[in-house]
Amino acid sequence: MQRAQVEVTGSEQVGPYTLLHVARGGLDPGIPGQFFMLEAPGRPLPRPMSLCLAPPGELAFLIDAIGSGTRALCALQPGDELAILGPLGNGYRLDVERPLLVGGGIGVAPLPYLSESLGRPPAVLGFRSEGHAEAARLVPNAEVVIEPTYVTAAIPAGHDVLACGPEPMLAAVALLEPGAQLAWEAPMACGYGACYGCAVELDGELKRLCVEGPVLPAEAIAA
Amino acid sequence: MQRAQVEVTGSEQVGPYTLLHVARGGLDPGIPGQFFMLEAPGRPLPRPMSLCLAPPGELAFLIDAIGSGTRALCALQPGDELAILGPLGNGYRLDVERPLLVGGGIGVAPLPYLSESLGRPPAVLGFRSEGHAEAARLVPNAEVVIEPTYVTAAIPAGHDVLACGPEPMLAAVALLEPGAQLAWEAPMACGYGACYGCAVELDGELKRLCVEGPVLPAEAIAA
Amino acid sequence: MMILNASGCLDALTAPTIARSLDAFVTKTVTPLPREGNAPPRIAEVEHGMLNSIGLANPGIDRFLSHTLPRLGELGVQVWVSVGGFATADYADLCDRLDDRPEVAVIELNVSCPNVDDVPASVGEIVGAARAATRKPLYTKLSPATADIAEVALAAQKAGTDGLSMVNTILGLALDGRTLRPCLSRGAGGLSGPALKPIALAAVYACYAATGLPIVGMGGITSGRDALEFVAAGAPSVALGTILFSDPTAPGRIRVELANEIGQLGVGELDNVIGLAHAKPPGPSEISSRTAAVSG
Amino acid sequence: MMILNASGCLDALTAPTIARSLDAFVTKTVTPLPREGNAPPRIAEVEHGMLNSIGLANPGIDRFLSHTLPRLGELGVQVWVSVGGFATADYADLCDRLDDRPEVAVIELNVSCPNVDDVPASVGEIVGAARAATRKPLYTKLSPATADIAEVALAAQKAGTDGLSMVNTILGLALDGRTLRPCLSRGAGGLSGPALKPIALAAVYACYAATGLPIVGMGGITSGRDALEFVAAGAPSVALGTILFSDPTAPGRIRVELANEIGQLGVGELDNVIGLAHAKPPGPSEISSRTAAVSG
Ligand SMILES: Cc1cc2nc3c(=O)[nH]c(=O)nc-3n(C[C@H](O)[C@H](O)[C@H](O)COP(=O)(O)OP(=O)(O)OC[C@H]3O[C@@H](n4cnc5c(N)ncnc54)[C@H](O)[C@@H]3O)c2cc1C
Ligand SMILES: Cc1cc2nc3c(=O)[nH]c(=O)nc-3n(C[C@H](O)[C@H](O)[C@H](O)COP(=O)(O)OP(=O)(O)OC[C@H]3O[C@@H](n4cnc5c(N)ncnc54)[C@H](O)[C@@H]3O)c2cc1C
Ligand SMILES: Cc1cc2nc3c(=O)[nH]c(=O)nc-3n(C[C@H](O)[C@H](O)[C@H](O)COP(=O)(O)O)c2cc1C
Ligand SMILES: Cc1cc2nc3c(=O)[nH]c(=O)nc-3n(C[C@H](O)[C@H](O)[C@H](O)COP(=O)(O)O)c2cc1C
Ligand code: FES
Ligand code: FES
Repeated sequence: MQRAQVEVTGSEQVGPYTLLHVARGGLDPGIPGQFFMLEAPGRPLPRPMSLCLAPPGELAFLIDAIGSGTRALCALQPGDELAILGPLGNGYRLDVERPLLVGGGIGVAPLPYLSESLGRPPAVLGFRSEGHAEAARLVPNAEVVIEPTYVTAAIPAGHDVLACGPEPMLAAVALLEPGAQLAWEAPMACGYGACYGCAVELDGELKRLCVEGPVLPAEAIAA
Repeated sequence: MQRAQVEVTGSEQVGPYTLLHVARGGLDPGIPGQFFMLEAPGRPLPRPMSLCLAPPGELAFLIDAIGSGTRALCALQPGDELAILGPLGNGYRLDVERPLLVGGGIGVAPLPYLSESLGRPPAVLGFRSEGHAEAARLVPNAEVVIEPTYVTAAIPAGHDVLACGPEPMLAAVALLEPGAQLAWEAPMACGYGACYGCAVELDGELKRLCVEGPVLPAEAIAA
Repeated sequence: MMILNASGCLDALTAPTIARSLDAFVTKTVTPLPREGNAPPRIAEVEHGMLNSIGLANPGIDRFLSHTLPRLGELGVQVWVSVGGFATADYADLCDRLDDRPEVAVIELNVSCPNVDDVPASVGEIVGAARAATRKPLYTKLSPATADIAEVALAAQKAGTDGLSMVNTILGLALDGRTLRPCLSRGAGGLSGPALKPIALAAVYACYAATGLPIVGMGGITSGRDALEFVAAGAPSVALGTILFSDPTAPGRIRVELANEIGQLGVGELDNVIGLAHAKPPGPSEISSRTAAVSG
Repeated sequence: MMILNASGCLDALTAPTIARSLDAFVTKTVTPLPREGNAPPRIAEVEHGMLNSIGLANPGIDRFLSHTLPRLGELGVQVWVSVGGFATADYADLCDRLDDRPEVAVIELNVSCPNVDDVPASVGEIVGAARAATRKPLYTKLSPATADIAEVALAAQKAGTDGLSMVNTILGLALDGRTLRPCLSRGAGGLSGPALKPIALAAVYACYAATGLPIVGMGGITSGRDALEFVAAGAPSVALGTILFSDPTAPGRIRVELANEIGQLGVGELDNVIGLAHAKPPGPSEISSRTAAVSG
């Protein structure tokens, strides 16, 4: 984990989402599924974002503008500066034999970098609308389903599932694939174990998601 | 007194000061010596500023960037918007026979508009340096003195003095010219009599400068 | 739902148009004797609000009754009179003298004055004495600087207050950039404005739950959204303080913004929002701690 | 002058490098029994700070002594242990068990716990009991939610505290944008960050004047300028809380910024700034209210 003041190098619209490129600033991109804390201009606390892509000399984050902090991040322009901290938490285990990436909505964010790392395995992505599904272009070899169809209807048997998405989706994937690796979310103030704000119930105890996760084996969180 | 959301139409450097032009927005420029409350971007409270010039369709303020609020005002760019409230307080009485304008430092701010209203009478302006004295170009028929010379040394006898400047200057002018009209300052939160923050001792009592002043007869405030 | 000014944040006689844009005008706190207030400087800005140490500058009850109140009565807006004292008897006397004045709709007891002990016992005592002295509706104005504000509110309720006004300012300090000496001549002063909002909201929430009394909520309200949150926390009415200094048109603006917020919520009329923050969430899934924690 | 973390705002074992950038590490409050803490969500951002209702999640004193403290002792940074309880006897027991542990430099008494009465009497009682139980230096951590914090500080001093840590958080509420229900599962939570700064500064100022005790100042410090103001108000040391969440490099940054601020002031060394806000202004002209009022 390191902190750097970096420059925004680009900001591009991907469907309803924003792909924010920043200079790498000497930071290690880390393992897919790890995340960074991004300073949200004008807000007291930073925001956790999965690394989406790691082009040479850059880091890129796919951001859904759902509130004050993400809106401020999506409004950044090339040349603006922000502080980022990372990589943080535990990413996906990459020692899997037949990987299948599963993503829902903004949960596709960590999959492009994960896909590169695993040699572009097949992926199943679920979206709320065709517009949201534009984000699928960032993930190679992806099959797209649109609501009311759910990703769980499109997961072929016999794969090692690596998933990220909204909680109901993760819960459904966990039931279907007890061996899956799932990336969870919780409100986070610090991202590095300092605040105890990101507590989730793991193995029957409240633990810090930023320290134990965000990627966890499906059996750790009882849905 | 009215409030309007107006656009910045220009911002120009005058020595160390900034001359900020804004659209008039239907506001009455008022009487010279009256002031406006200008929203200071990012600050909780607005800042009082004397009207400096009233070009057609515009209002202009001469601002000395001495703190957070004035710095924010001086950083405004054409096209930016801000809320302004005014005109406020009591200006100079203009029914004087032999007017002489006396200003010190940023205290020259109300004099250009006052000079226009009185038919460009003579003026004596004091400044800390040649750089600051650049502001004298806004006041017609002005004699300039630079520290260590003080304006009081340059005030000819037999005039109706209308002055604005730092408190020690006003105190000295009051001693010399007991009939002078002086424009005072105090910290102001509202500018229209609501907060009781701008208290000054007048005739032995604490009164609101924004209601009773800011222009007062020299004898009202005992130096 | 009413929008009022916060006591001490508007002079209806110098700004009658603004006063008339309110549903009721609240006077600056009136004390038994005239007070000049503290020496200047007595206001200072801080990053997210302001400090004041005005010191209850007011003409005193005699002159207030003879000169100010008749003129306020002619404005055509409901008048609430805020009173403050330094002993329980002061409040009784002040209420007694206001009791037969038709101009007065409500008496607000400012029990958060300097030199008045702010413990539940004495708030109960003050409200009790005021209650005995007048039949006018009484609102008690509470300070947030207390370990358990609900306890103070309950004491006021037991003693007969009809409603609560909350919150008053909380002590804060600002130092001058150059000298590092306090900006205010008194040293510390009362903090108001946006920094106070979460504190005020928590106070309203706690006192609504504890007493069910009508509340005038205030503290850092600058928008219709803020007002909506106070209503949801339990305040059917709100008062505007510091925002009036930067935007005297705030009463009208906030009324429109609030109506828009309520329209967007889709809950029907404003009455349905009062206390909404206390409602039990709809389904069982939302109260499972797991679901609440891992929200995405 | 020391820069510490605020209790509960850093875990030295997961972030040892950051802990070593401090002059001393303060533990999260340790209680007699293990505590899981409150149900999530237990943090929320507000406009000018954050709320938390962590609920003193900690392993309890037994496991702290057997597992945590030995590892903290190996970090190479001074260790302050924050303790909290629900009765006076809890504090005595906790101090007694820490008394012979060489790893512990200072014990901080968190007397601003939920369910612990925050009135002067009981703070004096707690400090007295702790004092009898240990010879370690004791710092008492005060809440700003009290009508007269100097009185509480004096009670702590009389009972034998060696210093004061201030301030703890003050209760605040945030409502969810869509549901208008509290963001935190517990409803209200402790407000920290910039909104707290003027309140904390006033508390330090009042307690320094009343007691002269060494103070660790905290509440919304984000810069060397903020730290300087706490020193001037009377705190020779400062603690960083919420700022560590957004900037874990803050201890080093603020140390540099503070040195620059002091250089610019031209007052020589930092010791000359301690309590500077209390100094009488230099000349008689500055105490005339007129001159102070009409400053330009
Ligand atoms: C490890 C981790 C990785 C993440 N990666 C990404 C990513 O790559 N791209 C991305 O866009 N987002 C990601 N998120 C989620 C993102 O951090 C949140 O959406 C963001 O913090 C919300 O901030 P805000 O200020 O916009 O919203 P706020 O103003 O904080 O909240 C706005 C509204 O959204 C709700 N909300 C808050 N947090 C969440 C959440 N996590 N999920 C759903 N609703 C929420 C709030 O209750 C509120 O109603 C990640 C979260 C975690 C924990
Ligand atoms: C009626 C009236 C008319 C005015 N007209 C003008 C004008 O036309 N042009 C102009 O530039 N200024 C004018 N001023 C002064 C101006 O309002 C202040 O300089 C401004 O409010 C300071 O805000 P700030 O945020 O920049 O400084 P702050 O951050 O508030 O203060 C910065 C520093 O300046 C000091 N300070 C604060 N107010 C004053 C003051 N009034 N004089 C000297 N030092 C002060 C503070 O103590 C502090 O140390 C006027 C003031 C009044 C009352
Ligand atoms: C300048 C000023 C003067 C005040 N005077 C009084 C007063 O006389 N009586 C009173 O009960 N409250 C007084 N208050 C407190 C306000 O009524 C209100 O409780 C507080 O400012 C919080 O609201 P706000 O954040 O919207 O300003 C005053 C506040 C300010 C800022
Ligand atoms: C997430 C969080 C947890 C905290 N836990 C504790 C605690 O266990 N014990 C304690 O005395 N104070 C605790 N505090 C209060 C801080 O120590 C500090 O007093 C307060 O946050 C003010 O400082 P700040 O504004 O710099 O954060 C906590 C604060 C936060 C934000
Ligand atoms: S986000 Fe702070 S401990 Fe996990
Ligand atoms: S500035 Fe508010 S009363 Fe004068």
